Amino acid sequence: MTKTKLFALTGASLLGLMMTANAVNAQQSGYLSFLIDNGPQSVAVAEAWVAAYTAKNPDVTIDIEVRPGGGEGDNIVKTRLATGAMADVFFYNSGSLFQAINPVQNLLPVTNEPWQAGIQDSFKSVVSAGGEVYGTPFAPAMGGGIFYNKPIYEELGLEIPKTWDEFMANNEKIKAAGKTAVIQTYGETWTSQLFVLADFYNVLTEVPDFAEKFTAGEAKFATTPAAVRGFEKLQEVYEAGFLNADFGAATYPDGIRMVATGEGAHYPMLTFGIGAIAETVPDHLQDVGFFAQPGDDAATNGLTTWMPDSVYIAKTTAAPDLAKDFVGFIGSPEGCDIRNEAVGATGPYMIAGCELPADVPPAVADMLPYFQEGGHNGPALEFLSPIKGPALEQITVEVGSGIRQAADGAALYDEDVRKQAQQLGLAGW
Amino acid sequence: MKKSRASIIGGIAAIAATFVVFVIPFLFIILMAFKDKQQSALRDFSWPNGFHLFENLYEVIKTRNWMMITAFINSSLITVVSVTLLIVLAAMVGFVLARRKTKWNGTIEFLILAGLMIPPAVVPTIWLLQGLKLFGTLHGMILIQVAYNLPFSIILYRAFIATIPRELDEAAVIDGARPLDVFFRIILPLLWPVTVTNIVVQSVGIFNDFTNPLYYLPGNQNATVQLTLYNFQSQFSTAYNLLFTNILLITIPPLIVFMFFNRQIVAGMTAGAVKG
Amino acid sequence: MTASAVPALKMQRRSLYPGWFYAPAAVVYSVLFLAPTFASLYFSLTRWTLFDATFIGLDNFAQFFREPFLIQGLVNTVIYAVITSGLKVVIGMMLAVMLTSQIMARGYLRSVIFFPVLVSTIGVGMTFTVLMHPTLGMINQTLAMIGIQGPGWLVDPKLALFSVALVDVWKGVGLATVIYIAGLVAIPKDYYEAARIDGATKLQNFFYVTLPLSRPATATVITLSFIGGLRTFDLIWAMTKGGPGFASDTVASVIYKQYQAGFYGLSTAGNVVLFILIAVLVVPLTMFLNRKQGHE
Amino acid sequence: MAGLELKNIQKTYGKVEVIKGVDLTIEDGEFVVFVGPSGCGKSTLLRMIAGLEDITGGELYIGDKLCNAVEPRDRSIAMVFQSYALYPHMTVYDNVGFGLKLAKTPKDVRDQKIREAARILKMEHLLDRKPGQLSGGQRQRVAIGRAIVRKPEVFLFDEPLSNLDAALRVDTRMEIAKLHADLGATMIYVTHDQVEAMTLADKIVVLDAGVVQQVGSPIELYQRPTNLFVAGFIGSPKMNFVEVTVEVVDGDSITVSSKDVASLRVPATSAGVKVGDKLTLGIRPHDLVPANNGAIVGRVSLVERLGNETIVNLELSSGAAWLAVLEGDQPLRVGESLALAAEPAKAILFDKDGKSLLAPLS
Repeated sequence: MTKTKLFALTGASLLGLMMTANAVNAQQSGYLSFLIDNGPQSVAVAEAWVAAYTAKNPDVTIDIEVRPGGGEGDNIVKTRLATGAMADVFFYNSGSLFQAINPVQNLLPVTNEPWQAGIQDSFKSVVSAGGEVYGTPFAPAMGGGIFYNKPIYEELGLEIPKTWDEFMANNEKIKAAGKTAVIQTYGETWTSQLFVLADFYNVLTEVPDFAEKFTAGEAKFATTPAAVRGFEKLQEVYEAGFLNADFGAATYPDGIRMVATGEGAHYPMLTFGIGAIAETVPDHLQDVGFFAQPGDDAATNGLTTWMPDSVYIAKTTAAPDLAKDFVGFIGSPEGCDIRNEAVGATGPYMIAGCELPADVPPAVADMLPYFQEGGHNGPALEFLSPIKGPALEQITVEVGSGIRQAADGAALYDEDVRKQAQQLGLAGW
Repeated sequence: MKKSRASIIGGIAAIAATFVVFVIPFLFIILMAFKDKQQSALRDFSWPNGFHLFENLYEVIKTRNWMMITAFINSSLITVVSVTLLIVLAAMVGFVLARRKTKWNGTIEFLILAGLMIPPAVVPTIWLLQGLKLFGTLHGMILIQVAYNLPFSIILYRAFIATIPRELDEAAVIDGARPLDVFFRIILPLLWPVTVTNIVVQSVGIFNDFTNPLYYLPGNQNATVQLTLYNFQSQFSTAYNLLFTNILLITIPPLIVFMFFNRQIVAGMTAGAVKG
Repeated sequence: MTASAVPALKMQRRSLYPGWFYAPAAVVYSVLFLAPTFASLYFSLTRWTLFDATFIGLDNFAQFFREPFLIQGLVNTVIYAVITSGLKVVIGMMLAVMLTSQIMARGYLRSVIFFPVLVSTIGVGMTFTVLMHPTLGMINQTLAMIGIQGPGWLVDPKLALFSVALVDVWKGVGLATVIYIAGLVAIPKDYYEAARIDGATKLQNFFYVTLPLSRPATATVITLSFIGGLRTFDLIWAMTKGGPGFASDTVASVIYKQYQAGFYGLSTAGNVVLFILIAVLVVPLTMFLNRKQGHE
Repeated sequence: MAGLELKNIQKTYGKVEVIKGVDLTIEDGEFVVFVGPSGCGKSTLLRMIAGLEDITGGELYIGDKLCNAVEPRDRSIAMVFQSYALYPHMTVYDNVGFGLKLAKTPKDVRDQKIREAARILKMEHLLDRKPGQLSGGQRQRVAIGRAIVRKPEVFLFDEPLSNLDAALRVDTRMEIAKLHADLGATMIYVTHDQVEAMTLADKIVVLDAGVVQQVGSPIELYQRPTNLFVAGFIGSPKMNFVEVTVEVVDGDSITVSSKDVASLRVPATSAGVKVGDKLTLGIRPHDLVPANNGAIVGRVSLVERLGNETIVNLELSSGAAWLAVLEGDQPLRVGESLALAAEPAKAILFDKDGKSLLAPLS
C-alpha cells in the first residue's frame, strides 16, 4: 500500500450522528461515501467493487448510499451538489445530464490521473467540460434498439429486419399468429422514449449535422422529416394494434419478462436490459436477441449507442486522494472483471484491457457487430447536444398511446426543448 | 320488530360494504407481505404459497445495511420531537391569540391561513437551510415539520381556547400564577382533547411524510421510513413482496397511536375543529 | 389629584397574555416558512440553476403560462379539488350519520373507515396502482369474474384523474367522517325531539336539523379538503406522475416537473401561481362558509 | 388586615369612560357591597381592586400600600368568581391548594391549611373529587375554600350567588355572613341583587353609570336615599314615583299635589323650592294603607293575594302604575277604585335633578 496511513472509522455510519459525510475529516479516517441509484444492478456492482476494494485496503470504509433513479434522482444529485452535501464519489449520467450539473464548479477533474490513459476518447468527450475530464465509466457502452424473442422468430420463420417496413411486416405476422408484436411499458414513462431516442442513428444518416443545428436552435424535430420519423414509428405501432393489452400500466420489469418469456416478440430498450433479464429471468437469457432500430434504408442500418454512466468525484470531498484511488480502481480492467462477475457482461467496455467473457448472452453478441469493423453506430442525441427536453417521456407516452399525433408530439417536444435551451443560456434561443 | 330488522340488514350491508372497500385492500397488503417474490409479482388476491412473512421482514429490515432500523429511529425522533414542539408552540400562540385582542390579531390570522394555503417554496428553503447549517440534519427536519404544521395546530387550539372561560386564567392570577404558570398548569392540561387530535393528526402526518425528508434530509444515515419504500420500487424492478411488507411494517406505529387515542379522537374534534 | 398628575401609576403591569408567547412559533415559522416564501418571490423572477440566479423579470411567468399542459393542469387541479372535497363532504356526512345512529359494530366500522388515514400516502398510492392495473389488478380481475371489462383506471387519459381522486377520497374520508361525527354529536338532542313532536320524518330530520346544524363541520371539511385537493401532489405523483402523458397533471405536479428538470426559477414561479390560485379560490370560499355560519 | 382607599379611580376603554372617578374608603374588616344595575361598572371596579384590570387614573391603596402597579398575587387579596372558576382538571384538594403551591408553601403546611379550610367549610369529604362531580353549592364552597386558604387581607366576591337556585342562595348568603363574622377580614362583594346587599353589607356602595351614587349602611340607604336612583334601586318592591306640583313651601315641609295625589304635606328641606315647581314624590309600596279619604286614588289592575299581605297594582288617573303592599288579605277586585293614604313622614320628595329633599335628621 502506497497510500497515506489510513484508519477506519468502522461503524461511524451506524451511530447515525454524522450529518453529512464531508462534515467528518475523512482524510485521516479513510472514509468514503458512494452515492448510486437504486437499480439492483447498480447496487450489486457497487457492493462488489466496495467489497473488493476494502478487501485490498482493510483500513478503508466505504458507505454506499442509494438514491431513487429517474428524474427524482436527478433532482437529488443536483440539490446535494448545490448545497455541498454530495457524497465523495457518485454515479450519474454522462452527456447532457452531466453538463447540467455544472461540472466545472462541482466536480474534481481527473484528466491527468493514470487510469484515464486507458479510457476511450469517445467516452471522455461526454464527461468533459471546460477542457477537463471528470468521469470514469461505471458500465459498458449500451445500444438502444429492439430486443426480440428468438423462439417466436424461429417459430414464425422471421428474419431480422433491416428496414422499418420489414419490421412492421414481421409485426404483422406475429400479430396474425395471435401474439403480442410490440411490448410497451408506459407504467414507467422513461421506457416510452426508446422509439424516438433509438431512431437517432437513422436521423444522423439523413441529416448528419442535425445535432449541431439542433443545439443552435436551427433544426427542429417537427420540421425535420427524419426526426419526426421516430414519433411516427411510435404512433404506427400503436395504431397497428401491435401493443400488449396492458401497455399503459406495464412496467419495465414486465417488459423484460415478457420479451424473455415470449409473451411478446419485440421490446424497444437499451441493452442494459440484458442485465435485468439475467437477474430476473435467467432461464430465458438465451431466448433474447437484439437488433438496431431499423431505418428506411437497409444499406445504412446501424445502432444508436449510449455512452455508459459515469462515476464522479465531488469537489467537496474531504478525501480526494482516496476518492481518486477508488475511482481508478473502478476504471481498471480489474473493475471490469468484478463487474462481469457480479452482473454479467452487457456490452463493450470503454476501458482498454477490459475483456468480455467468451460466453456472452446472445443479445450482447448481437450488439457487438455494430461496434466492430464494418458495423455502423452513432451516438445518441444526448451525447451530441446538451439539450434534452424534460417532458419527452410524457410526450412519447401520449403519442405512443394515441392521445396525440406524431407531428403534434414533435412540435410539443420542440417547445419543451426551447425551454431547456433557454434555461441553459444557449445562444440562438 | 320491523325496525330492528331493517337496522340489522342495514348494519350487515354497512359491514359488508366497508369490508370490500376498506378491508380488502389491507388484506391484499397483508397477503402480499406473506408471499415470495415470484408469487407477489403476479399481484393477484391469492392465498400465499407458503409462509414468507418472516423472511420478507428480515429482508426488508436488513436491506441497505439495516437502513430500516436507522429509518425507524429517525422517523420516531422527528415525529416525537416535532409533535411535542408543535403542541407547545401552537397552544401558546392559540392561547394569546384567543385571549388578547390587539391590532395584530388580523395579521397573525392572515399569516396562519397563508400557512395553510401556500405550498412551501422548496428550493429557497433548501438554500436557506444550507445557510443555517441545518440542511440534512434532523434538527432542521424537525423545525421544518414544526413550521409547516403550525397553522393547522394553532387553528385547532385557538378555537378550543376560546371555549375555556377566561375566569380560570384570572382565578389563577389571583392565586398568584405568572403567565407561564397559567399556561402550563391551567390551560395546557385543559387542552388535552385537542392535544389528542393534534397528536394523532400531526404524528401520523409527519411520520408518513415523504416529500419533505426527500428534499431536506438527504443521506443514508438520515433515512426516514417513507424513503425506505424506494428500496424495493426501483427504476428497474420491483420486489412486490418486500414493498408490501415494508408498507405493512411502517403502518404499525401510526396504528399504535390510533389504538391509544381511538376513543378520544372524536372528543378532540368536537372540541377543536367544529367550533372553529 | 388627577390621574395625569401621577403618570408613574399608569405603568402597565405585565400582561397575563404576554406577546412573547408568540415568539418561539414566530421565529420557526418566519425563518423556515415565511422567509423562503418571500425569497421565492424574488427567485421566481430569475433563471436559477441553484448555482447562480440571473434576473429575467416576468419571463418565468410568461413561460409558465405558455406551458402547453398548464391550462389543463389548472383545470385538473380545480376538478380534483372539487371532486375530492365534494365526495368527502357527502360520503363523510353519510358515514357519520350512520355511525352516530344505533348501528351494530360501530367500533369496527369507525376504525375501519379511519384506518386509511393512518397509512402513508405513498403506500396507499403504490397499493392502488397495483390494484388498479388494467389487466392484473384485483379490481378489474374481480370485474372480469362477473363479466365486466374493467376500464384502464390509471392508463385511460379520461379516467386517470378521477381514479386518483377516488383513492384520495378513500384515504381521506375517514378524517372527514370523524369531523362530522364530532359535529353531529355536538347537536343538542332537543332539536331532534322538537322535530319529532312536529312530526318530522327521518329524512326531514336530516334535511332540516342535521344538515344545517352540522354546517361548522361542513365548513371545516370543505376548507381542509379543498386546500388539500388544490395542493395535492404525493398521491398523484405516486400513482400516475401526471400521466398518461399529461392527462392527470395538476399545478403541483407541473411545478414539480419543472423543479425536476432543474428549472428552479420556473418552478418557483409556478409556486407563486399556485399560491395565487389557492388564494383566489379559498379566500372567498372561507368567507362564504363563515358568513353562512354567522346567520345561524 | 387592611382597609382600602380609592382615590379618584378612573377606567376608560379607548374613549369609553366606564368608571368616572370613584373615591371610597373601606375600613379594615368591613363588609362592603357594590350594587347597581348591570353595566354600572361595579364588576370593573372590583376587578381593578383585584388587579385584573389596569387602573386608568387615580390611586388604589390596599392597607397603606399604593397598589396601582402591583401584581394581583402581591395584593394580599382573594377572589370568588361568579362562575367559581374552579380548575376542572384538578381535584378539590388541588384547587384549594393551588395558590399555596405557587407560593411554594411546604407540602405539610399546605396540607394542614387545605384541611383547615375544608373543615371550616364542611367539605372534607369532597377533597378527592373533581369539580365536574360537584353540585353548584359544593362548587361555591370550594371556590370560597380556595379564597380563605391563603388568608388574604381582602376578600373579593363577584356576584358569587347568582348561579345558585333561590333556596341555596339564601343559605349561602347566611354562610358568607357567618364567614365574615368568623374571619373578620375585609370583604368586598359585588351584586345586582339589592336583597343580598341589604342583608350582607356593613356598607353599601350604589353605583350607576360609573359614578358612586351613595355610600352608606343599608338602613340609611333605604330610609334616606340621596337621589331618585338610589331610592328606586334599594327596596323591594320598588318605590312608587309620581310627578307633583309644589303648593305650599314652609320651613321644614313642602305641600305637594297633582292630578293623582290630593294635597300632601311632606317633611323636607325647602331651600330653593318655590310654589309651582315640579317635584317627584316617592312613596314605598309598604307605606301605603287603604283609607277611604286617602290622598291617592287609583283603579286596581292586578291583585296578588299572598295571605299575609296583598300586593295591589294600581293605575292612577295620570296613567302612572303604582304598587301597594297591604297588610293581611284584602279581597279587592280588578277594576274597582281604591283610595290609599300615605304616612307623610315616610314620603320623599326629589327635585328635578333627582336629588332628594330630605329633612335633616333631628
